[in-house]
Amino acid sequence: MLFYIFSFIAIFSALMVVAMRNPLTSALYLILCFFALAGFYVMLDMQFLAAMQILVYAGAIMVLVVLVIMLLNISNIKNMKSDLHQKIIGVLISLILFIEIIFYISNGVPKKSTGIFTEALIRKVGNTQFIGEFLFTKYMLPFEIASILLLVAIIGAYLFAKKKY
Amino acid sequence: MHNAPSIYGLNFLEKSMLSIIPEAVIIIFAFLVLFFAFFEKLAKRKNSYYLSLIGIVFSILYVLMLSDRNMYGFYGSVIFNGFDVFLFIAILFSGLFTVLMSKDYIENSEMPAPEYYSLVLFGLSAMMFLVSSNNLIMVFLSIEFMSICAYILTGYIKGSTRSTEAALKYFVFGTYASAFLLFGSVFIYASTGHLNLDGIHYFLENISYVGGVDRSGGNGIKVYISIGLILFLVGLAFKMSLFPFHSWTPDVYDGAPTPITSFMATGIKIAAFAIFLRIYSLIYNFNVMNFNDILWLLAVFSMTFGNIAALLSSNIKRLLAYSSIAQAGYILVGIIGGGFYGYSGTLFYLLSYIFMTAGAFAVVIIFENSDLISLDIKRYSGIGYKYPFIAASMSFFLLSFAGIPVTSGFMGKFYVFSSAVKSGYNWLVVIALLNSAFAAFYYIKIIVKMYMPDKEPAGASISRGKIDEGLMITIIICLILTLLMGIFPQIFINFANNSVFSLWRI
Amino acid sequence: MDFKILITWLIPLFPFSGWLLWGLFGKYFKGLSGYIASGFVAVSFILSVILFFIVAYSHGFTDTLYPWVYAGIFKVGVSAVIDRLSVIMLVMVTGVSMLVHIYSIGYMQGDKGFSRYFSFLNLFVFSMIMLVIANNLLLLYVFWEAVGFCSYILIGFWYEKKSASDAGKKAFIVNRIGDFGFAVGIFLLFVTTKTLNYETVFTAIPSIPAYTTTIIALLLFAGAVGKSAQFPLHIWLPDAMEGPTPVSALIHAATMVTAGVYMIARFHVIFSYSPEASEVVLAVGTFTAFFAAFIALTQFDIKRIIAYSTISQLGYMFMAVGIGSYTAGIFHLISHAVFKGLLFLTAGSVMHGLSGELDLRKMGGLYSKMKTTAVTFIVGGLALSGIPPFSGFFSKDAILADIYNKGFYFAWAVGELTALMTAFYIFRLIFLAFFSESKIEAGKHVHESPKIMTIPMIILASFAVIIGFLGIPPFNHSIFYGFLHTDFKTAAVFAPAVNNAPWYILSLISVLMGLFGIYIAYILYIKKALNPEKIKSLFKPIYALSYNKVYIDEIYNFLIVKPLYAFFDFLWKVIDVKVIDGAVNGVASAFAGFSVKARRIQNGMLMSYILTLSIGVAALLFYYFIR
Amino acid sequence: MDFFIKHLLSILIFFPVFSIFLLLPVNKKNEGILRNLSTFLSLVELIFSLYLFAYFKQNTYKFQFVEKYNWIPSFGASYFLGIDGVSLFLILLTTLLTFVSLLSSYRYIKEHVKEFVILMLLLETFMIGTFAALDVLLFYLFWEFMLIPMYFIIGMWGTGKKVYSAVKFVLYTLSGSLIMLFGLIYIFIMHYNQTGNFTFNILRLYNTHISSSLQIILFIALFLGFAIKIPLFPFHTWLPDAHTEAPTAGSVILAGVLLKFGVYGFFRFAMPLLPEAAFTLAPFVIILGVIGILYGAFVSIVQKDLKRLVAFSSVSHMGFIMLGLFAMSVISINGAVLQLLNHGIATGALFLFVGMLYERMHTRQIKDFGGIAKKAPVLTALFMISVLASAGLPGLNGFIGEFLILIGSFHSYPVLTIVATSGIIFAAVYLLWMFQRVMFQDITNPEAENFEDMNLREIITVLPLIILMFLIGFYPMPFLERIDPTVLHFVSMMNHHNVVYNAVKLKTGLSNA
Amino acid sequence: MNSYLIVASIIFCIGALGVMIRKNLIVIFMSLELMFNAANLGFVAVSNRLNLISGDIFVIFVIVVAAAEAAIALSIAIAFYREKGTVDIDKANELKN
Repeated sequence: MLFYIFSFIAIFSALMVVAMRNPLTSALYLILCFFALAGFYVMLDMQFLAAMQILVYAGAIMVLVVLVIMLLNISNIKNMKSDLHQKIIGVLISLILFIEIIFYISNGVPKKSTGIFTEALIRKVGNTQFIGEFLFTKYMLPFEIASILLLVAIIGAYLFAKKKY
Repeated sequence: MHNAPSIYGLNFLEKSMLSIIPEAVIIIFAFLVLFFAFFEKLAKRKNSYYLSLIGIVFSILYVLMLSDRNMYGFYGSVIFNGFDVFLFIAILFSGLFTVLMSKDYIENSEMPAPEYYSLVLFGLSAMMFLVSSNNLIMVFLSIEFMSICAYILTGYIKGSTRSTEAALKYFVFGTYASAFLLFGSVFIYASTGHLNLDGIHYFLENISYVGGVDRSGGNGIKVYISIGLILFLVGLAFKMSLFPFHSWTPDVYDGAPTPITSFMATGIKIAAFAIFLRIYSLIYNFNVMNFNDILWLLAVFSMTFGNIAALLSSNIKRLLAYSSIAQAGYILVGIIGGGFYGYSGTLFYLLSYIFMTAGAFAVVIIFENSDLISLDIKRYSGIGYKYPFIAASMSFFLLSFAGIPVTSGFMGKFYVFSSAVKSGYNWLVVIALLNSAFAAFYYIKIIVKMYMPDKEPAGASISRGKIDEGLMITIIICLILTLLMGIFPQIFINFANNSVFSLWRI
Repeated sequence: MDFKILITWLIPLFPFSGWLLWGLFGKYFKGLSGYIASGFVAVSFILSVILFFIVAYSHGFTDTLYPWVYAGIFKVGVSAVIDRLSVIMLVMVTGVSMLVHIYSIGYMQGDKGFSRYFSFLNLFVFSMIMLVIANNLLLLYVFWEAVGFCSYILIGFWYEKKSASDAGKKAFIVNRIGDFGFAVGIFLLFVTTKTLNYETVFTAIPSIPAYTTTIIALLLFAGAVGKSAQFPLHIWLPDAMEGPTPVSALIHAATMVTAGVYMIARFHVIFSYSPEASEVVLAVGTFTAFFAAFIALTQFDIKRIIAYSTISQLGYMFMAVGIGSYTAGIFHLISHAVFKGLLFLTAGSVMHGLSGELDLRKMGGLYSKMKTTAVTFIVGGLALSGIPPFSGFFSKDAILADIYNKGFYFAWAVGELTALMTAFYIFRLIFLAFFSESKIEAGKHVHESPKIMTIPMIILASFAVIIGFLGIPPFNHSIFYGFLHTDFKTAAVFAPAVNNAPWYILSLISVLMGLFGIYIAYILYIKKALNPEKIKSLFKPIYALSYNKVYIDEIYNFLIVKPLYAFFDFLWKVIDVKVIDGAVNGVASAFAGFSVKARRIQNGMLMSYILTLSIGVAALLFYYFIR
Repeated sequence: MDFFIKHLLSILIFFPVFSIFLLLPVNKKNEGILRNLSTFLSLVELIFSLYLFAYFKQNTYKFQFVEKYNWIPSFGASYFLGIDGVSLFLILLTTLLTFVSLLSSYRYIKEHVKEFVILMLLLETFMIGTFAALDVLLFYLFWEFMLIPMYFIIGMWGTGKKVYSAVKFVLYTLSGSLIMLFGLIYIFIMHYNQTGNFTFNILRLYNTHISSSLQIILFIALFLGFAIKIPLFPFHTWLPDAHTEAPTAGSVILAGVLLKFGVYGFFRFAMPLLPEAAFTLAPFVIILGVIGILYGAFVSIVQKDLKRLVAFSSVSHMGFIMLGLFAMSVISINGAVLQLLNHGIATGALFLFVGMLYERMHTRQIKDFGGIAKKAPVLTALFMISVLASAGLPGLNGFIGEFLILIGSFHSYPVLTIVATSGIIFAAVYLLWMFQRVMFQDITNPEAENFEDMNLREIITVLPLIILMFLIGFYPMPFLERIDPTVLHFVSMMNHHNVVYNAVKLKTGLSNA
Repeated sequence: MNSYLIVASIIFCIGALGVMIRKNLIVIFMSLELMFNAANLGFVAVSNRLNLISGDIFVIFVIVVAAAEAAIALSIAIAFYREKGTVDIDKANELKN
């Protein structure tokens, strides 16, 4: 039941994100969508991820987005004439994609569960602890790389946003 | 599966560090270079340039030192073996050329040097991580890392709308593609339950050896894995700029600063092909599904489209971009040919491709200056007599692209094509040969311009007084290696063979 | 090296070296070259006379100088056959050439191409000698074409004149057409007998199927037709008169044109084993003899008249070899060489006297002004028209008699008629040129030719008188027959004598014919008993036909040359440029078109790029969707 | 000396490269030194190549002067050189013509002399290499790179639509040879699949067993490559353009040597590698050849441009050669090989003379000439000799070759041979007509009034060719006795294959009776 | 789990649609974020179903990358806006053919 509510919210808001003409509105819908996804995570016993989702996405990224929208104040719609037949093609293609993916999913069977991290175990130990352990043992290197990646991103942002050297 | 060969008396972390020394060196130097940005007077001078050169050279040395090692690091999230050795060398060479080319270019359009070089170095490290990554997380992460560096560098020229636009297009397109890659890896994960490449490999081995029907899933798994692999392929094909995922290539190559264009054309492409080769050899070529006919289509379309589009284009950078699409198609022929022979052919071709491309772009930089006209082929008319050496080497690189003998291009083409014939893809080879026949036209068109100007030479001249020695060095190295690989390919072939051996040895 | 072999190879060597000398260093010799060249030819004449007696009193022989072309089973050497036939030909060739050389010294005096002329003349003599003594078909073919080349270069000697160079080219090409057949004949011969040496070929001939022999013979005869200017390839000979007159005397009367007859006589085995082919030879000969004489009736250019008479006389020779009486043919060949050479030389001296005038209508009354020329000319004319005791009488008579006795009555009749016409046209020429009142335009100073020209004429004239007596006693008892027929023993007898009319009747008929022709000419042009113009108008169409050489040239031009040329032009302008080359360029432009379309995809719109990518993904997924 | 003889082929191949390095330091400005030095070096090369002739062992078909070193072991490619009677003379022709054309271009090439001589020497290297290589990959390497110097020579020093012609030349031949490359690779791989090891050694590849149907396909692939080079009708269209626009030296090399590669390729690769296909397709090839003979002759008759005329005449001559080669009789192939030389000599000479005329009159239109003979007797005489040699006049070289070809082919293809023989008539027509219009008649063009005769250099340039014309015409044995064993072996090899093939066909009931 | 994947793919396709049809750079960026999140959902669902943890780790990295991309994207947007005065990507049409 809960699943359906969340999925309805998620899909609806996602559609809205695409459909709304005003970027600000779509931003807000996106945040809503993120909340719905966070709900999913909680349902799947990943409270930590849910928190991350809220904090990073809804918190950091979307705020940034909204800020930029304000900054450039493009919220009042510039007349971006969007030609119709491109829209049609886009819708068509995404529909086709969707149908195909659905076809694959419905025909395919995922692997049988072999992992040890059963919900019980995760509940007992706590997902945060597992994630932490893995992040700092097995996925140490990606973690480091991610940090450098962020640094680079900062440099990039700084270089781009700067008016002139 | 963490049965890395034991390295004498080192603890785990040291072992792991050992396996990523080359990347680490590069990153350290990148930080050093970046460090200079904070001090005005250091930044002014050429330090960052030389420092990054030193870093690359060091890294190359380390790679050579470790060349006989074969080890896992960080719980198998990275591998280091002969395969990586070969590709590290290749990638580092492309980085070296990029740096060498950049000095002159940066001076012209006064851009802040340190950040630039550090970004190049970061990009290099990202590529190396990508090549040696053994884990879908690593793959995704390093692809993104690489791409972000590329985005920034592409849009690096301030106040040039072209550059910004290129960055924009590259960004949107790239992120869109990597979203597909991500979504694809979801399905791979769902079907195999592994993120480690070799884990996936073993899993697929099991199901494919029992006729695709195993205790878990059976054909259903095949369906899953196939969609996953297709979507994953999209993400990589974008980097390899294969038709129809190529469309960003001409614009981005055109808009980006030329050294970066060369960087993308060589380094990023090589890295993408390398990881594709690794994943392909590990995963795709199980009879989960026959991927060769998809690749067949991609290869044929890429080379045909690239060549045909290049025929009439008058902008040298776009022309080279189109030709790089075509070249990607040729390289793919080797992968399709498959087997030991085909893979080593592919690696050989990749190596030769670096040298010719870098050389050609170096020449482009020489004759480029701020105005757009400088990219028009017309501007090359008559330089054959003004700058005989440069023109001669340019023609040599172009002939190598065209696959005329005595150049490395011919040997590479011959290698991959014969591998394709070996595994029975005759039509593919015929198409490829016809392609390279009429592709010769636009390469020769440039030579015509250089040596046989229809009227008096249009007076193309080097915008600044003298030719930068970095460019000269690049051209000379590329020239020598292109010639060497064309005449005495055996050493390089052995090199490639070794790396393919260790690719098998996973 | 054996003496006779040495001689054999010295004979061609002298003219050959002469050619090299004048060809390379001609300009240092100036006038001298003429004398030395004549000396060279004289030497080889003497040598051939010696050889003649050697062979006459011993037997023939063959010798190989060096291996020439060895490829697989194809083995051919440069080798000579010296038998009675070839020595006779040698003596004739070298003798006439010697006289012509001497004559030419005077005739070509002061021409800027003097030494060039003699070098080519020497080359011709060399080639002719080699042709005569060649011992295999390849060598024969080589010099067969070489003499053709010499005639080409000598006809076009005054190359500034377009007509001259045209005539040379025409001669060469028409000869090539004949040689084409000749070559194919050689191929067939080689394929059937696996060899090209005379004796081996001849020994093989009787054992190969008759129709093959016939085909070979006909193909070889095609070469003869071209070389000896028989119908329908006769067209080049009249034009060949553009060349210097001594050349016409030597090449186009005495030696080269008779090569065809010589060839058939040499290959008598092949021809005699194929009666059909011989029939064809006879028919062509007969027709040509009549046809050429018919044209000669009305011409006004003296050299052309003599040229047509040459064609006609060659027709006689072919009639002879066509019925298998080879000795008669060769006999007429020899005597014809003498008197026809004489006629040409004298004609040349007439031209010389009139400073290049050739038109009968601008001559007349020359007898008083140039006696030697006139007398010698008349001797030649009598010989040609077969009046005893001149040589022409014996030789032609032998032929006609043989034809009659072998029962080819129609051919015989035509022959006799031709004899009449011959006598008429040659005496028409004589009367108009030498006797009737002078029509030479004023101010032209007519003079007798210098000694160096007249002496050869006189010598030839005397030969024209005496040489005929080799032909007595008549038929197969004559000296000449006795000497030569040993060479023709190998010939198969395919046309036996069906009746032997007594020789004096036949001779009488032909003599009467000759005299009658002379008489007609006399009443027409001396007595003016009846006006030529009247007759002309009486037989208007026939006259026109004869006067315009039966329009052969025009017909060829209209039927062959023009259509071919148009066809070639079509090939070039349409097939090559439009179709073949157009296809190539079409492909190129097609690719250019694709390129424009392909680059339209790269329209710079990010949206469309994204769309292409998504379409690509959808397509890839769909690809597996369907399988 | 011993070393010299042992490595003569390598020396011949790399001496021009060495001479290039000698030339590089010379300053562009002093062209005199460049010209003389390069000519001298090519003369030295020519003399070296004469050693080849001197030390060549007759009456054996075995390859001589063999050198074999590993090159690319992992492809089984080796640096494998060697010559037999056929390639011997082609190499001699190459060195001779290179010398001649360098000597001939003193006056024609006015600018970029340095580049020109360097390219010519480079070209020589690759031409000799192509003839000497017995390793398919090595052969292909030389074969295809050869295009590039030629392309530069046409494009940089040509006239008129030079760029168009050069590009057309390169693209056309390139596409042909790439198809050929596919065929070669395929055979290479097949040999690998049968024996399990890679080799490009042509002698080993001869033993590859290929099914007859496959042979046809592969033969067509190779055929395209070689036929375009020859060029066989209807692939000839690049030739007239290239010839017409190329500088004299370029035309000489192009006609004299480059066209030979196609025939040589058939002789060395296509036919022995794919004998059954060769036998099956021989009639078609011969028909194309015969069409080429007549077509070339016909089209040359109506040409207005001297060089174009000569170019089409070579189409006709190459037709003869193909006829001889594919008639597969010892005699005809002997003739064909000899005719390769003859065509090189005669046509080369013709191009030299056309070049001289062009240098003096600055036109190639036949109508602009006339009456040259009066002004230049020497030129006329030598020109006429070459014209007649090309027209196949007996006593000159052209005749021997053509006659052998025709008499050899007559046995197996009588009708076609007769048709081909008719070509000699038309050859006479177009050549003599051209000669008459150019040299004879009266002077129409005022420029011809001050037409100077050949100078000593020019005479020296053509003299070797003229001498060879007479030599081969009067005494071809030195050539034939070296060619004959090779050809004999070739034919027996082909026939052996064919016999085996027929036997197999009978056994397997494949005989298409 | 399939149901989760279906939802994920729906969201993914909607994101793709957004990228394909919208012209506003910011909105396009948001659609890209949607696609990433769809993937995230998939990962979480799968790792939950297979009782694995690595999927969740992947999600964390994806979030990190998304943040980095956000920084880049927005700065590019600003730069672009500064030059063109708009964020309409159809105005990015200098580079063509």
